[in-house]
Amino acid sequence: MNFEFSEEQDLLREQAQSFLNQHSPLDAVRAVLEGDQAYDAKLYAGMAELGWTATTIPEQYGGIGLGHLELCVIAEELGRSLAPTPFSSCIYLVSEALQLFGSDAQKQRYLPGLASGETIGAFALAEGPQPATAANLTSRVEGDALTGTKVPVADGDCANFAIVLAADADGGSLYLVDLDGPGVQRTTVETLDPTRSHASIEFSAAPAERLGEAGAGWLQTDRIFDRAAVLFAFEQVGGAHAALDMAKEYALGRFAFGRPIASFQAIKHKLADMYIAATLARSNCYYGAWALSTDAAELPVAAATARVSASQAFHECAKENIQTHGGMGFTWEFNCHLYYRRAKLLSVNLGSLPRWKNRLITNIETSNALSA
Amino acid sequence: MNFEFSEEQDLLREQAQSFLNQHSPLDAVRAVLEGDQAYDAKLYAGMAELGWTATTIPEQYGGIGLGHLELCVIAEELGRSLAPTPFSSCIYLVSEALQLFGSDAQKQRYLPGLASGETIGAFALAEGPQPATAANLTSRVEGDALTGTKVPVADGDCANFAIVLAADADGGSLYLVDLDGPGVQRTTVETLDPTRSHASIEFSAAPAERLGEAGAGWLQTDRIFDRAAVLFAFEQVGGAHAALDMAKEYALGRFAFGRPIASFQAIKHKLADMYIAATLARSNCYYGAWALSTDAAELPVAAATARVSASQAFHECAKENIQTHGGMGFTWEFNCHLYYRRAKLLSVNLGSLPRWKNRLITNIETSNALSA
Amino acid sequence: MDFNDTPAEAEFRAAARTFLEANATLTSGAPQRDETETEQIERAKAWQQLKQDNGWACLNWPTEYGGRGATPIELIIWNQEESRYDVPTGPFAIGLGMCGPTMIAYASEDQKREHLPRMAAGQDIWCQLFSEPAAGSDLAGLRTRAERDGDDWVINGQKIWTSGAQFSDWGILVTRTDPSVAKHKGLTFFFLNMHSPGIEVRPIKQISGGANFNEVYFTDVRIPDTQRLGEVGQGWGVSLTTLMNERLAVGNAGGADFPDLFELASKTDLDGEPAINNAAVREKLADWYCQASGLKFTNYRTISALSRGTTPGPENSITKIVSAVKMQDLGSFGLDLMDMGGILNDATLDPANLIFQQNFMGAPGYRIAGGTDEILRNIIAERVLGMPQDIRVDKNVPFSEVPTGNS
Amino acid sequence: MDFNDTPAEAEFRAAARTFLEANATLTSGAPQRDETETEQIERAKAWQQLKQDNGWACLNWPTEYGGRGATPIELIIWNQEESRYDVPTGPFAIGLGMCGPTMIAYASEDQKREHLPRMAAGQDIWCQLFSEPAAGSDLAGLRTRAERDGDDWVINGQKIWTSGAQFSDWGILVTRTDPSVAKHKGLTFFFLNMHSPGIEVRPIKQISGGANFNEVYFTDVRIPDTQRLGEVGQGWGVSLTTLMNERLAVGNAGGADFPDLFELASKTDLDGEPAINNAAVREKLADWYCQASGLKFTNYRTISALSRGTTPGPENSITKIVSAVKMQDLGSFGLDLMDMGGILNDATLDPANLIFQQNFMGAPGYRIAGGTDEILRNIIAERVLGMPQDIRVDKNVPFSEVPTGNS
Repeated sequence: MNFEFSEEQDLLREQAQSFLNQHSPLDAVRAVLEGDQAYDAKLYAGMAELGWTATTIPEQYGGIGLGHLELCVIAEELGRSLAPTPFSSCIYLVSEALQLFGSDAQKQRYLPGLASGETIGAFALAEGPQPATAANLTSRVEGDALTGTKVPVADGDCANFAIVLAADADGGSLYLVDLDGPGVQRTTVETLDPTRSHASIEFSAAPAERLGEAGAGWLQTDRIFDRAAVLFAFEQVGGAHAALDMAKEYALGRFAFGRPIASFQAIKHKLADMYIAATLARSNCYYGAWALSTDAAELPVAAATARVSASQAFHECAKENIQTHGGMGFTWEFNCHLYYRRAKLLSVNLGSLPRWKNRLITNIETSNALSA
Repeated sequence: MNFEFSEEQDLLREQAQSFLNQHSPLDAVRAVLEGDQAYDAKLYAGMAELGWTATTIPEQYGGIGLGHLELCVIAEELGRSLAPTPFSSCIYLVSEALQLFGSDAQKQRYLPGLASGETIGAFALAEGPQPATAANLTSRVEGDALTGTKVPVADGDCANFAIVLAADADGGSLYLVDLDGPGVQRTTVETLDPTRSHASIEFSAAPAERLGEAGAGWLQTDRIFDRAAVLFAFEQVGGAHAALDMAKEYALGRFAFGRPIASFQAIKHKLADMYIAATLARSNCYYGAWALSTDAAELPVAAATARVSASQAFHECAKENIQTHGGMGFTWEFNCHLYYRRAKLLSVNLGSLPRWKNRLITNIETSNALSA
Repeated sequence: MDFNDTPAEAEFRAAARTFLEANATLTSGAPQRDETETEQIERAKAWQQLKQDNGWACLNWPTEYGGRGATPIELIIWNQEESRYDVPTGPFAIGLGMCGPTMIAYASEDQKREHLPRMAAGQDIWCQLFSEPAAGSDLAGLRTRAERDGDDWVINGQKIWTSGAQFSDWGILVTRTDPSVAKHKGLTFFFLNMHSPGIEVRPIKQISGGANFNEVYFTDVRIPDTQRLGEVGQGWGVSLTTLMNERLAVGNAGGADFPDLFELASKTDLDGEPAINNAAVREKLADWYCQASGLKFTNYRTISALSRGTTPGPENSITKIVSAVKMQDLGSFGLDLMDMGGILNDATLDPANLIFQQNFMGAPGYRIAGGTDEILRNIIAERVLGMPQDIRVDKNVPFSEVPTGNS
Repeated sequence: MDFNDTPAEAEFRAAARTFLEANATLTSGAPQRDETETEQIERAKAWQQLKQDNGWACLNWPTEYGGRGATPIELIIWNQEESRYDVPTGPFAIGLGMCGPTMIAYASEDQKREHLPRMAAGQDIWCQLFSEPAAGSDLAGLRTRAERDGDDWVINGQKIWTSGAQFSDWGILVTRTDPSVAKHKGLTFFFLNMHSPGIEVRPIKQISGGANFNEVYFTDVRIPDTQRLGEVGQGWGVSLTTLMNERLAVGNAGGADFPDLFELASKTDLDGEPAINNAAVREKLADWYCQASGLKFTNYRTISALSRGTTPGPENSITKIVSAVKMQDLGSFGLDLMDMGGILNDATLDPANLIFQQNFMGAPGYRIAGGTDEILRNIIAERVLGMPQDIRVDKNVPFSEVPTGNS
């Protein structure tokens, strides 16, 4: 039994922590929260320089071809630090999509830029405040031209290109669209978590090139999301532990009634519950990491398990971190809300928690049917 | 605003408490739990003597024609004392059903016996461990003969007659069946709550007389259950408060680490949560009582609200009463388990909690549609 | 058991309605307002003055101080009716609800006759200066010093969470006058002019983006001893009077509730049909309906007691804790229903989801302000269920020797 | 990251399988047993003897005391393999898991050589006499007295929750020898022959109907001073050694779990289709799946640490609290799925629902035994997160002066 990260991976984690402590302190996160920048470009360049963006991209496309376990390690630290960069859009979603479904030409064209951090890609599915489904999707490709509006698109305002799920004659496919090209109008939208930029993108007969099989867009998206779910789950677990640590530190230092509030059972038990949620989530994430890194048949179940568990843990820890802080917790000045916002963003960004619970059971039913 | 019981009703409550303290102490409940008796016949005779069984039955049928508010008061005290009698089957279900749907002859035949407590009636719907529906009901009436098996039937082993929901040529109707007559075989079944007797009843072409309209059995049952739900909810609230009181008394007297466990936040907050659940349930029950006593259009919504809320409160209070007692709580000798058992019985006896949550929303949708 | 007014109550309600109909607009018919805080204050003052002129201000206060000497149930009926109208009462809530009753209980007759009618007529706005950065749940741990200097007291320190400090004319203040005695014994209570030199008010930005509270800094602020309320060292007892009135005032957290979520679920698509058809959505809706209904009818029970002229039971103590948590969970779930779009807070895209975001970002504050969930559970356990206090290590120790940690 | 054995582990596992296959039957293929307790004990003793004869007993004990000197990961591998077989190990769990390690740490060399090999070979069964009616969560509040009389100690008092006392030959016992000093300082630890005069064992019936525990009464029971473990007054330290081993042993509450509920939901009708199709059912199933999965992989992480030869983190401390609550809620929900029929516990009607009833009636005990939910949260907060202890009023007070209430 070797169900832990290796020493090399732990070393990578230490390096990542040390880099992010220096270059992505919460002050840097607040600068994006309160400023006009879509993301922290200097930080992202630094991450690229360390090779993080290149981690899982094969060498022939400008990457360094490490496994997904290393990417999981980085993801956890990004989640812990709340790093305000387009890393997840570029790497968890777009790079994975290209590697799974791109033609050699498409990989050649896009992966090196993602690997070097010079190109930013976004994944565009949502069309407003409801779950997107084959029945309600209005973005449509006719010929090679995409028309419709996608919102919110994470990093859509700073991305150079997007992978778009759109309806078409075949039912729905993925398309690559140059966002700096014709027929594209983008507006930054306000969201619950301003530390991560989101856009509304209006396509008016924008040139679109199909990614992978015609009509397979929804199935492809499921496969991409399974992989991204594991990586986001590591971000969520990192965030959950950071919120737990923050609550613990505050509770140890804050006195009321002549004693640290950490000595009151109401606070102790709250933090114990946060620890329990974060620990269950972490262990489920490891399962997801194993499945992702080995391309196991269990990936759909493992990914949904990791995502459900980690979404619950991050929300719980972020929410009760505020509560532990009392009055200070709901001030703009304290950092508690940064975790609370990010937790909600990450729990809906690939589809909401209730939908993933349903998907988990569907995946279990499918895998039972397969193994029966 | 006069959303409380009246002084006369409060007086009735005091009398009921005093009678039940004397004649239905938990020792009497345990005697039924551990003994062979289906119920405490002496206690039930005493209740009948006080006129409780006659409360809502019109004078022309041997009753005293008081309103349902008085019955709610009695129900709460029966719930608090866990009185081991067939009162609920006879009065909440069978008497209500006869009053709603019985012909004058049927009322003349059955209500006086129920009012005097000399006759026991049971309501038979369930057919094993699944929700009974029009699609899966196997008990069937052909001509005037009922064939099929009902289990569990509360008080089915001690009842003289039953109201049975059975399939028939019209889709499903209610039938009156003499349980002491031909074609009836009954077996007492073991259940989670042995303080209330339940039977399996096998009907083999037993003579059956229709109650009310042909083919209306399911709708009739809904109406009967709406009314019974309010009355059972009062029993549940009584039980919830009794469990809360028991937990509080124990926590005040039990010392650990040199202080009453009632001074530890973990216990205090647990009991506060029990109080919150019980208080919400009580207020919802009052709404149900108002709707029941005035035959308001809101009854279906009010009844479902009361039942959902009271089922949750009783379960929560009974469960955490055990936990508050620590090791003693899960011994047979302590009385905690009596509430825990009863709470589960009452939360499934008219259909389970999840089904009533669904029904509540359905009733809200219906009433919105009506008022729109 | 019914929901009806008594004849006297019905008559009172009809009179209230007549006044309101003649002088105000129903909320549902009111225009969208876009006004500054100053404009809102002016409107509030005008409304309060109008009410006072017509005998509808401070209903339960004695007539000699500008009130009407009404019964508690009449006050409730008035509030029920007024709440249906588009009138600005917020700026006076703390003054009339908490400062006024404290003045009535502790001020001199002259002071009452000077200040209370002005308060009742909306001429002065009052605020309450209690909480401090290091004294939140443990309010009696406050450190703002008051030192005697001739006929005055000199105040130095900092208060926090003071609603309306920026536009208040007067305030009530609790201070520490003797750190050498036990925590609760060294406090003294005052009222003071908020325009006094040495007072600085700074707004606090909340995570919801709003700024409903302030920090108030005191630097050598002078208060004449005549404005002391209660004896020196008896400030805790005075504070409890005020807090008792706060407790009555702290009610339902509000925000998006069952009907809003029901509507959202009815119009939002989930797996090809309205989300309301989904069994998991229905279960959550049912739970929140039962909570909302339970709170509503709990409140009715309290009102019924007042209507009968008896003292309400402790039931209403559950309102804030239940409603604040519901506000948070229901808001969060509303965002879930909107799925990836739940994070959008751009009103031009879909105004509907803003109310759920407001729940989500506002509820953390409601779970804390006016008593945290944890403090409220303590209160229910101790005052309703009669369970003992936790062990208190700060009880018989001079305040200056109580451990304080970092804060 | 993988789930594979190292080559050495794989070899060990293969050897274990070979022995088990040759000497036991897989649980799935085992006949339904209907045996008395005595028969079960005989079978357990025979199996233990067989294991010992072949080097598979008490794997992590030193060889000179009947063990094999195996590594912790080897012990886990053996337990994994043995648990698949229909062999009775329960009667020895406490003796081998808790009493043995305590004897190894504190008994004299002669005593170890006398008792441990007999224990390892199943010749003697041991029990643990710790809890008392007034000393549950507060174990150190125990009152059973041991008074010195010549070379003996005389024991009077009562223990409770003693598993297996009725068939045990020996026991370990903690007593109070000095009530005039602080609680933790007046305790002394012994081992004793359970067949000594003055011991009376009475079974305790649980709410589940079973009787897995006993009360044990001591009336002038004599124990030679040579059977004292540790110094007089140092009994608490010895107890902690035992409890540390208990903590390692307390694991998953078991009972009906996700697969059982999944199966029930798949076959039970709800609104005309299998309940598994209902979204609310699916959400609950998903929650419990995630918990079960989280516990499983947390355990794998602990095993991985042992496999690497490093000390496991504190993660496994969450196992009991999560699994016991899950056991209760999942059981309760299983009964809900069966609707009105959920209360039936007549196996002839439907054996399937019995496992959910067993959860429902058994879980309240699991939430308490071996540390209540509340004590476990304290432990996680204090030992894992490093938060301070609650205020302790009984710490520096003579035990005889600690308040005791009714109990």
